[in-house]
Amino acid sequence: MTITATLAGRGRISPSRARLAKYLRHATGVAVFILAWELAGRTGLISWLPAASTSLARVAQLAADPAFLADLASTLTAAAVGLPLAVLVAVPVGLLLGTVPVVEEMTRAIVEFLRPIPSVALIPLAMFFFQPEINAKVALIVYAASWPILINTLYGVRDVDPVATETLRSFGFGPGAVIWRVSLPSAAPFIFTGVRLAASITLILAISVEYVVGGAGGIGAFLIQASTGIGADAMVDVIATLVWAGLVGLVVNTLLLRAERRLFRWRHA
Amino acid sequence: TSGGGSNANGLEKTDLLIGQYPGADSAPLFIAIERGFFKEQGLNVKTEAIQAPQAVLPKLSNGSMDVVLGSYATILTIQSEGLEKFKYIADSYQGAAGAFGIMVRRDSPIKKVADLKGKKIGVNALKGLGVLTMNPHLKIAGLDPTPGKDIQYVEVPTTNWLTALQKGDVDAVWMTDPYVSEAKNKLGATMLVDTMSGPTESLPITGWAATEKWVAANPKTMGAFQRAMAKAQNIAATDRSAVTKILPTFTKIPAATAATINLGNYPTTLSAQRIQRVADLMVEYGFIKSKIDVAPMIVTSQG
Amino acid sequence: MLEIDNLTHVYGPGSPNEHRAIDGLKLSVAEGELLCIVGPSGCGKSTLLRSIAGLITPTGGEIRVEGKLVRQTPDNLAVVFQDYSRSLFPWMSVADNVALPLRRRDMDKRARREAAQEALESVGLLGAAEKYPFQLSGGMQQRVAIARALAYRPTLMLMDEPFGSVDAQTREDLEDLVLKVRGHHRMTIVLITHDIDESVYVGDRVVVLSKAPSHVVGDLRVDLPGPRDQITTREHPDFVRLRAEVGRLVRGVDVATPA
Amino acid sequence: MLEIDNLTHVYGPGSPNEHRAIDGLKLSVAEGELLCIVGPSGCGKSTLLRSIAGLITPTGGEIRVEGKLVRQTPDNLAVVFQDYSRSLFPWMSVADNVALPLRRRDMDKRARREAAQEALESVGLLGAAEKYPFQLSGGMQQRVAIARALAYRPTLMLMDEPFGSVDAQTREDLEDLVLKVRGHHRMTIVLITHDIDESVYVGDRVVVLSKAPSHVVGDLRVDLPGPRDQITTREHPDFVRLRAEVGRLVRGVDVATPA
Amino acid sequence: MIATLVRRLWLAPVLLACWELLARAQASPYLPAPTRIASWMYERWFSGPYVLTEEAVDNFVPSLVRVVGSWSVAVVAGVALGVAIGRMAWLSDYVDPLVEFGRAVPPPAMLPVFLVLFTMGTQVQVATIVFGVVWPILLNSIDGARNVDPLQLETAAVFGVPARLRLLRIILPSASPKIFAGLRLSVSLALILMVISELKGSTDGIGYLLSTASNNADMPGLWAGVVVLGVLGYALNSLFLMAERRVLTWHRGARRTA
Ligand SMILES: Nc1ncnc2c1ncn2[C@@H]1O[C@H](COP(=O)(O)OP(=O)(O)OP(=O)(O)O)[C@@H](O)[C@H]1O
Ligand SMILES: Nc1ncnc2c1ncn2[C@@H]1O[C@H](COP(=O)(O)OP(=O)(O)OP(=O)(O)O)[C@@H](O)[C@H]1O
Ligand SMILES: [Mg+2]
Ligand SMILES: [Mg+2]
Repeated sequence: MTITATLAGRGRISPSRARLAKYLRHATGVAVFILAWELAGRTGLISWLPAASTSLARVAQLAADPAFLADLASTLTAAAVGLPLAVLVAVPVGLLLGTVPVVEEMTRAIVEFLRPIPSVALIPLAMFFFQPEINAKVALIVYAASWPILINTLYGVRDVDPVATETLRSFGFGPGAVIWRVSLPSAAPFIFTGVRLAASITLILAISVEYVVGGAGGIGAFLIQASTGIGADAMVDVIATLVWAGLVGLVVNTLLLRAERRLFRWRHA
Repeated sequence: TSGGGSNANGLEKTDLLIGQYPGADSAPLFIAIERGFFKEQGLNVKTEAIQAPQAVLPKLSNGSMDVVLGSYATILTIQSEGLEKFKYIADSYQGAAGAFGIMVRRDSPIKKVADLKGKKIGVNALKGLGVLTMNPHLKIAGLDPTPGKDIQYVEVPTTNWLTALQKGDVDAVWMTDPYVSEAKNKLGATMLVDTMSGPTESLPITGWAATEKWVAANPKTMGAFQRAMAKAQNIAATDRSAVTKILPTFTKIPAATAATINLGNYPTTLSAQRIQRVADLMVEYGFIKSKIDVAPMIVTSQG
Repeated sequence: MLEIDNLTHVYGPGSPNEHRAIDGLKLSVAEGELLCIVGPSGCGKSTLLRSIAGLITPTGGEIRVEGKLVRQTPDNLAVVFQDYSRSLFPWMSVADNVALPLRRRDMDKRARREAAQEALESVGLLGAAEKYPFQLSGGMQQRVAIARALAYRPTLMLMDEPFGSVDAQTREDLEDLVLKVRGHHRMTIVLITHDIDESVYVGDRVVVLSKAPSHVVGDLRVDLPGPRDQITTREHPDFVRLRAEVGRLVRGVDVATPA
Repeated sequence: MLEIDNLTHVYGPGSPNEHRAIDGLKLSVAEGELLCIVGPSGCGKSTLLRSIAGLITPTGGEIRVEGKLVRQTPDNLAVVFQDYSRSLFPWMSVADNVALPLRRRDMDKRARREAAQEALESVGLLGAAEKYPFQLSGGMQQRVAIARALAYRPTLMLMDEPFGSVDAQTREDLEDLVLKVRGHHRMTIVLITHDIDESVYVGDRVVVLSKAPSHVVGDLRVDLPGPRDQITTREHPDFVRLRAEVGRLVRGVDVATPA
Repeated sequence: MIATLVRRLWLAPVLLACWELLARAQASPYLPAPTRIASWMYERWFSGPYVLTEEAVDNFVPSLVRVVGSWSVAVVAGVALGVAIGRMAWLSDYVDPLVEFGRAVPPPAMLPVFLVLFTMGTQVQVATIVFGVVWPILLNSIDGARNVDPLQLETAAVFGVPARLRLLRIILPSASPKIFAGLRLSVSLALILMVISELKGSTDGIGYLLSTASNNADMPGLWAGVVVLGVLGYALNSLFLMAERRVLTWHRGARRTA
């Protein structure tokens, strides 16, 4: 039923109107959330929760605060360096593990041992072995952001249609070509989901490292500062910073989705 | 950090990275920066906000950070675990009445310290100054302060001190000012006991530390740092308004609140004897396993 | 060119679902020959084809292509899969699908492109070169798969019911196309079909397989005079006789082996 | 039962890839009729079928099933898709694949199971009930798809080249099975085929479509005496005449409409 | 059997040996040798009357309860929401920005907010874990549900398969390989968030032990906690893979590489 409805929808409504309707729905969703938040804050339903209006006003203020913007830039730099590195590390490894089950089996124990180790616990180690600090930050980001890409690549590769693989093999292509020309493109959309997961993890990790270690700026260091405030004031600052983190994630994700739609046009069959 | 640059005083290095916790403890540091005391000594100081010295320990060890502000309790813990060898190069902050204490709600059934039996107390760190200064008071009231016995300590972020107290998530919170005043004014909370009184009166809180290696390698730089800090410390000790004015510039404490804040004291000399009190308390309450002699850790001004 | 000796394949050996698909199959195909294979549904034809292509390792027996034991896919081999729609790459345009295997040949980009165009034209799909597979009808997809194999110019071509989804007219055209290409480039072709007429019309030889576990129950040489022609050949008395014979063999198999 | 009026479908309207698949097609099918559709590859047969099933919304014209305009899938309709292997659910056993749609009927678990078994038996796949689709050959998968549609007992059954992947013998059996089921349960059946013989043998009527954009170019009533029989019917002079006529129409189309 | 075990576990001793050598060579307090960590662990946690000491039982058990309970909540919520969003374009339009927003908010920094919204203790811990863990499940479920083969859905539509069955028998199984990838990610993530949730406002748990060790500048203690986490993660993941193997047998078959 839903399927016929969407198919029909595609046929009749003009694309620009459909897009407008979509943005309207986006706006409605956000508005409802903000309204609920405002009510929860104003009515004192949840005490100490700063109302949406107060928090958002602070969010806007931060946009004009050069100190904050510098911190934001520093966090984004670390994240922007870390994400491509994580992709470069995790995708090949995932392809290898996905296509050669023996290797996967042999390394599973160590992979599964490493994955649940909180990066926060590794901060001292990274700080000691990687200098300057930005390197330690990036190393931790790569460590944490690699897992979702790795696992999604692994599962994506396993989901490749064997008939497609056999087709290429039958033309005499070697394993490398099969991976490059069939496994990778066929798993690409799913790998991309992993990358989108990783993108927010890079942000989260950059902030966490800064928050724990303090250090040379970044949103995390800004959070330390914010937490020296008192009561509701501190809360407003913390929430405003979190909202910024969320907004940045939203923007990054939108960009990634755009790229995804470009890359995988064939998927909208 | 490399030295370099013009170096009139023969300093080993002129660029310093200082770790500090943004609070009243580090007010003299910012006074020194603001008034150019470091510049006078040929030092170029950069600061970094940190949460606790443990987190930046690797940076101190590998030399990317020079000096850190740390609570005596923390530095002594690290010292006794053998992770790093520290020297104190300057004192910073010392307890005073009214600024540190256990806060309870207005309508709380807890009227005296003994009522805390079986209750949950919020603190900023499980092995921090709060617990260390509360323990003697609990002991006097006949309670066993060993964690898990008569008292449960719960780590609560400072941001949530007031909320946790008001919501009843914990029965009491150990606070420092300005939270103490804020809790009194906003929540009508009361101070059950001042933890900088009686057995813990005027206990040293925080001081400036550097690694033994650093001190050995940079004696002149250290001297310059000490001289600059001493000047600022003097101002803080004598001119309260200098402190309350500088506070809002590096913390989120509003100027109005800062003006009425209860402050600790800013000692102008490093005294092994005073700090030994902290070490002894730590041994007594199991913070560290064996007795530490503080005197060799003190490096007083040279050249 | 191709020798199959005592080939046996058992799916899931040892499991409760064990299935003996091929049992002691012997077959040899000469160079340049076009061999048609017919047999009941599920008898093991595709299994045989996959074994020749080195895509599955048979549980017993030997397959040799040009004298070499098949362990991996032999060189210069092309397959048109029965499951043609799944064997096309959905992320590539039709032209790219056809051109992809040509990367194994020493061809530059333009040459590949031209070869692909030519092959597409020969199956009547020139206009669809820039479309994606999902934009094509079933029969068109099947023709793309054929075009891909043809463009590759293999020495051994394996075709699994390659004309199953196209209309009668196109089917005849494609049959003639395969005959023409075979003549020009001296390919050896093994073609699986269910159409008995087709097997006789197209094949130099028709092999009939039994129900599973399958083995060869009939092996007929098709000696028809002159070049094949859709009208005259099909009217030729030899054609009618052979077709009846294959039909009998296929049916006979069914009667002889009870379900 | 089924009325199609002025049906038009354009893929990707307005885009540079715009493709007019069906153009002003008119057709009506009486209740209980078995209509065969033949037409060149890519002419729009599957598109027509999908439109009837309510899976695509045609860009123009109307389709009515039992008088009701088709917007969603009409009730009691079954489809055997051309891409049968993708239309089976790989995570269900063959029996479950067949039994799943029966949950719509007022049947308890046992009744569903029995109906599925019966349908599988009728297509000769009783032994494969507990296997998974990937363990079956192409022809077997196609028969599972047929069994699923048959077990469902629809009032309108749409079949898109349902016998394309099975051998000649099985094909004949399945043709007879469809005829039998139609007789017993008074289904209306629309069957797309490329086999002209089959269309005449099985159909009450044969409709020939033109190349894309397709419309009806021929509509023949098949009036063959007595119940159909694979041997006598195919020898009947009327059969031979009709088959020739359909053949002419299909070919004629090709000649009349230049590529 | 033995060969399988060797194949699965050979890397562990090799890496341990390398670690030991590296640790001895470095002699850095940040990287204690495995033997040192092991003896620490034995003393503190595994020398009790029934192997485990009181400290171990009192901290491991609550942690496990927390992680398993919260993970279950996250799975139910994530899969249900993910499938709904994946299948209903309009719903996805309403919530997409919120989901993408929420995903990028760092869970550790959310703690002060959770401490305001919920009661300290179990409530806050569950909220922290669920909030941190739900994203990979949600995103992968959306992805899986959105990309069900259209022909399979058309088949279901044609045969009038009722909505409930369509969900249970077609959409969920078809999306399950992707959903399971998300679940696998979430298992180890849940452990990480368990630790984070226990760092503040908690009086027991592995995270609490880690926090104490860090306060005490006790490096072997910190590493011991990390090792326990790794072992726990391996164990939970093995359980998970066992379950996955059951549910996805069809998938391995259908995606066999012959
Ligand atoms: N999704 C689509 N997008 C664009 N064009 C399409 C799409 N689906 C089909 N077409 C085009 O519509 C035409 C008719 O397709 P359809 O599948 O109906 O053909 P058909 O008659 O079933 O052919 P066949 O006998 O080969 O299966 C073809 O030319 C095809 O390229
Ligand atoms: N992966 C598999 N696992 C188990 N059994 C299989 C598998 N693949 C095929 N079979 C079985 O092997 C037998 C032969 O299959 P195959 O695909 O070779 O038949 P075929 O001759 O090509 O039939 P068709 O003409 O219907 O395509 C069938 O009975 C099938 O059920
Ligand atoms: Mg086959
Ligand atoms: Mg079609």
